[in-house]
Formats: sequence, C-alpha cells, structure tokens
Amino acid sequence: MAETIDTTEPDQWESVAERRAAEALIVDVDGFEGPLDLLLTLSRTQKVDLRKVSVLMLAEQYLDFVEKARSLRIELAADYLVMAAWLAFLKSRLLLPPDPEEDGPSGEELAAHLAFQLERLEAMRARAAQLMARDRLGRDRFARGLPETVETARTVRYTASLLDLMQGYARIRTRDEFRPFVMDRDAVLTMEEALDRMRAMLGYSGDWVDIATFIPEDWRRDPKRRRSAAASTFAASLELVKAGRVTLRQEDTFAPIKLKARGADDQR
Amino acid sequence: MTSDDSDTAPAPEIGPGGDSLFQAPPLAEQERMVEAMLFASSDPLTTRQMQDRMPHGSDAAEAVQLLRKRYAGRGVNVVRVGDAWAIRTAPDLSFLMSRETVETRKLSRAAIETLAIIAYHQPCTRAEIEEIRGVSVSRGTIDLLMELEWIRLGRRKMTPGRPVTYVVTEAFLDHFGLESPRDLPGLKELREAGLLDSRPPPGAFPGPEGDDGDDAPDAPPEDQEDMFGR
Amino acid sequence: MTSDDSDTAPAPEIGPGGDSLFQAPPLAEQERMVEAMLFASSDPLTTRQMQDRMPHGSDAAEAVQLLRKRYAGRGVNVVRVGDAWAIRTAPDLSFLMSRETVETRKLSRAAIETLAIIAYHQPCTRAEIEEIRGVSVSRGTIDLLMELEWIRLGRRKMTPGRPVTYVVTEAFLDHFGLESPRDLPGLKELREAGLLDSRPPPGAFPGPEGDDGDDAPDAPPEDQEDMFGR
Repeated sequence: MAETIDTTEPDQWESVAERRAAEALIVDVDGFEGPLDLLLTLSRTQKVDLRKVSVLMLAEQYLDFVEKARSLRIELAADYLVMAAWLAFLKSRLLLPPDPEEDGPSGEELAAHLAFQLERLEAMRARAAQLMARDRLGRDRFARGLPETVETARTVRYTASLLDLMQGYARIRTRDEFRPFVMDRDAVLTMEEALDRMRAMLGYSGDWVDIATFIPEDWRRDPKRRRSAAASTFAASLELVKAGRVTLRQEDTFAPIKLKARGADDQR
Repeated sequence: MTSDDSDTAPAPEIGPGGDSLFQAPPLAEQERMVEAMLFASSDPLTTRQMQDRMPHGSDAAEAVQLLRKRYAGRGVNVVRVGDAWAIRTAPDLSFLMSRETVETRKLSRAAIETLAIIAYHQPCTRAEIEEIRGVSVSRGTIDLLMELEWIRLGRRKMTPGRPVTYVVTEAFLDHFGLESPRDLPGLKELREAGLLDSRPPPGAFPGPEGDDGDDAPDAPPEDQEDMFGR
Repeated sequence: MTSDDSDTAPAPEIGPGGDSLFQAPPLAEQERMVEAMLFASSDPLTTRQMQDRMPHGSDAAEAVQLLRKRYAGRGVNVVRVGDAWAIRTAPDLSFLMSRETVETRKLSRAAIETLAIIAYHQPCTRAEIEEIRGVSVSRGTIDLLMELEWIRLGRRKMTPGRPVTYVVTEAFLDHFGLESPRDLPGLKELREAGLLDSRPPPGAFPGPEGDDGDDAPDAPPEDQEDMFGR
C-alpha cells in the first residue's frame, strides 16, 4: 500500500501536514467505523467547534476523499458510496436556490441534522473515553478478596396448639367418628379377580348373558361387596371387549348389560 | 497496567545508594494501605508481603498493629493467621453469615396424635402408643418430638422386655401453656367444650359414642399415617 | 474518626404498637453488623438484604450511613451502587493491588461506544445505537456486554415492532464506580445540549444511518466493526 501512496500527486495537498493527514486517512480507510466516523474525522480538519462546522465544506472533503480512494483503486464499502451520493445531493441542495416545487426538507435542515449527528457521535465518544478512564473495579478499586458466602440454614419450626393436641387425642379416642377413609380390602373385588373369573367362565356361556351373573355368589348379599363386585365385573367386561373376546349390549337405559362371547369365527 | 496510569500513586524511586528519594508515607497512610491490601487479598498476607508492595521505607508491621487496634471491637477484626494477617468477621457476628429461613410447618397428624397419647398416658411405651393409635409409630415421629424437646425418655417399664417409655417435658408444658400434664382436659370436658363433634369427616358415620375406644379392630395399614400425615 | 460510637448510639425505640418482642440492638451494634456483612460480600448488598439478616427492629439504612462516614478517607470505603452498598478499596491505592488486578479483556472501540450509548440513552434500542454510531451493531458486541453483565434487556419499546431495549446494570455501576445512572459524567450537559434527544432525520434520509435498517444490500457487513475494532 505504501507504493500506491507514492503515486498521489503532491500538489493536490497544500501542506506537508495536510498531506500526512490525508495519507493517514487513506491508509486507515478500513479503520473507519463507517462514513459517519470518517466524516467526524474530516470535520476535525476544519478546526472549528462541531456546531459551527461547515457541512458544505465537509461534503466537499468527503467527496474528495472518495474520489482519491477511487483513483487509488481502494475499494470502499458500499455505505461509503451511499453517503457520497447523499452528500453530493446535499451539496447541490445547499448550493442551488430552493426549488419551490420540491417538498421535503431543505438543504439547511439536512445539513443541520448531519451536524447534529456528528456532534452526538463525538459527544458519545468523549463520554465513552471518560467512562473507561474512571476508577474501575478490578483495576483501580477492589472488592473483597476473600468473600464469605452466606449459608442458608433452613430451620423448620413446627407449630401445634393445645387445641390441636386435644383434638388429636379426641380423634383417636373416638376413632369411629374420625377415622380417616380406609380402603376396606375385604369388601373389594379387584378388576383382576373379576377378569380371571370371567375368562374362566366365558367358554361356558354360549348366548347373551347378564353380566351380573358373573358376580360371585358370596359377593351378592352384602351391598358393599356387591357394589364392588358389580363395578369390577363391569370394568372387566369392558376389558374383554377391548381384547375382542366378547360383545356387550344394553337394550335400554338401566337395562341389564348383556354379554356374549365372540367365537373364533366372529373374530376378524 | 494499573500502577502507571494512576497519577496519585507515589512511585517510589530508589536512589543509587539504595535510599528512597522520597520519605516513607505517614503511618496513617501506611495503615490505609495495609487495610486495602488485607481487604482485597484472597489470602492472608504476611507483613513482608505487604511491605514489598508498599512504598520504600514503610513499616507494614507497625501499620498492621495500628489497624488491628482500630478494628478491635468492630464488625470485622484484623486477625493473625499463622504468620500472616487477614480481616475476618467478628466471631459474635457469624450468625449474619448464615441466612436462616424459618419455615413454620404444622405438626403432622401422626405427630400430634402420638404427642397427645404420650401427654395423656405418660409414661407411655411405644407399644402402647401403637395400640391406642391403631397404627405403628414411625421412628421419625418419635425423633421429631424428641428433637422438638417436647418428649423425652422416661423410666423403663418393669414389664417383660423392659421397654422404654416416653414422657412430656417442661418445654412441652411451656409450649402448650400447661402447668402439669394433669391439666389436660379429659374426654368429657373435650366433648362439653364442643371439641369432639367438630369437623365430622364426610361420609356416613354413626354418631359420637362413648370413650370406650381402646378397640382398634380395623387397624389401618402401617403406611397410613404417612399417607395422611402432613 | 468516629470511634466513640458507644455514646452516640441512641436507645433503640420500640414501635408504638409494641410489636417488637425484642429490642433492636443499639445502633453502634447495627453498624458492626452492616460492617461485617458488607465486608463479607464481594457483591453489593441492598439495605433490604442486610436488614433481613439483622435482628428485628434494626435499621440497616441508618447503620450504613454511619458506617459510610466511618470509612470516609480510609483504605477501603463504603460506596453506593444503585440501590445497594459495597465496600471497595480506595482508588488511590490501586498501585498496591497489582496482584489482585483482574486482566479484563480489552474492549473494542465498538463495544465501548455501544456501552456508552446504552448508558446515556437507556433504555436504548439497537436501531438507536446504530443511528448514533452510523454503523450496524454486531451481535457479538451486544453479547459481550451482556456477558460482562454490564447491560441487560430492558422493557420493549412501545413503538412499531416493539423492539427490545438495553439498559445498564448494577454491575456496570459497580465497575465504573457510579452511584446511579444519573451520575454518569457529563449527563446534564449532554441533555442540555440536546444531544440525548432522539431527533429523527428530516424527511427521508437515504444515508446508511436510516433506522429502517432492513435495506440489506447497502448495509455494511455485520462483522465489520469487529474486524477493525481492537
């Protein structure tokens, strides 16, 4: 890249210092963080307060710069060219008398906004530098080197009142009133038991039979036991239907549920 | 990178003769330095280590002694650890370093009932508790009540096997506001107080009957109390 | 120095309702407690966090103020970090701490500027950052700042698309020694100069700063800033 710089025409640049600055710009072109950054750098050459920067001059500087870069065949990213086009447009707006036909913002408004953007970027950069120069934790200020961890000890406090105690005692001593619900296994016919029983009996029932007939003899008298046996027999019947072993039928609501074994020929 | 950008840092320069070009900082300043180093260091520091970091002519040992006095009786103290020094939390404040979360939990039904039986029947063996409750008493229940210091071991019973008995403690009486276990109301009083027919569980149950209830014919299975306790 | 704390401690007051079962410890004692807790923790603690660990009736906020005065000018200081408090070594003593220095990753210019923009403009959207910097913000920059726990997601903006916003964190304040985001250097001047206003570009602005940002063809490559940011 050094050789390419030698090909610049020196008389384009007024002073050695300016030429150096220009070279620095060109060599560092990739170092700019976008066109706005480049514009900010260029505006510094005007050596004025950013609020008084001549946007027209800045636009010319930028366009110059892009022109130089092109002549040096430095590839500029597309957004630099977009900015160049926009600045050329801005330049024309600033130079030509306003066209009453045309609406949209005036050249002055656009220029003012660009100046604002530059000033804002500059301000944020200055603040960023100030921020980074603060007394920073781990560099200038330090936290405790030997922190102690706070252990969490969970203690469970049990509470019970005298009332709880007395009620508890009363509950035991009058167990029948307060006995918690307990499954009385003696009075329960499990579905498995019902299923076993039905499977064994299926072979003998040729025609539709009321499923109630499958309830074991000794489960019919006690209502509690009968309820359980009926429920499990019904559930077992459904299970058998699912297995394809039987068909169920009920002629009417609350009518007896009838069951028929499916023969080998009935099965698919 | 730290030291050179801080312009307040006194850069101690050693002259040709090994003498400091600058005077050692005042002792109060040295004390500040020791304070900062002991605070930020992850390990205890020896006076030698500190002095090596301090400006020439400093006396870390003396500064540590000053600092130690300054922290005497404070929330943190300067303590000696072997031949080094460290800042540590004052021992009486160690409670602050453990966050205690107190969770209030209702005593499980099994525990309440066991406690009630012991209170009403003490001294009472485990077998007796089981007989009255109709379920076996889990080890955890007894342990919990012991831990709460509401029951303790009483005398062994002079029956075969010499089983241990449980009795309620002073702490129990305190907690429940009783002067003696004899103050516990009897069943008749409980009923009169309306305690017996409160909250009858849903389902058809015969009305309340007498307190003859030592019969536990249909004992619920063993794991019952865990199913319904807590 | 306020070493004669024993006399300055006012008698603890009990609430008018008499709800405190125990008297709060004397203020000097509360100060010791706050001291111990702040010393023990490397992260800032809120007064709420401290008070939760202190005996009932304590006033952590008042104790912190006392402690702060006590440590003014010492080797370590009590500093405010957002809603919390921490003890940090005095910045002028950093030269002693070369061993404690944590080598922080050198941040790219893009990251530093992005951080500053978020801090000064928060809550701040990605489009706003791009508008100010004039280049697109790479995902990596935001990720890095998030990883450092200096920024976090704020509320979504109530503008079309409901974009996410970024805000700075307590760790950011702690790192840069700021009591609150309001203490950012030069914040007032920036605001007065109108540099914190979001000023939309007049009319259609075809430049790359346009915050519509969806015009992918002209947008600089995503990683551009990281390629050149150091």
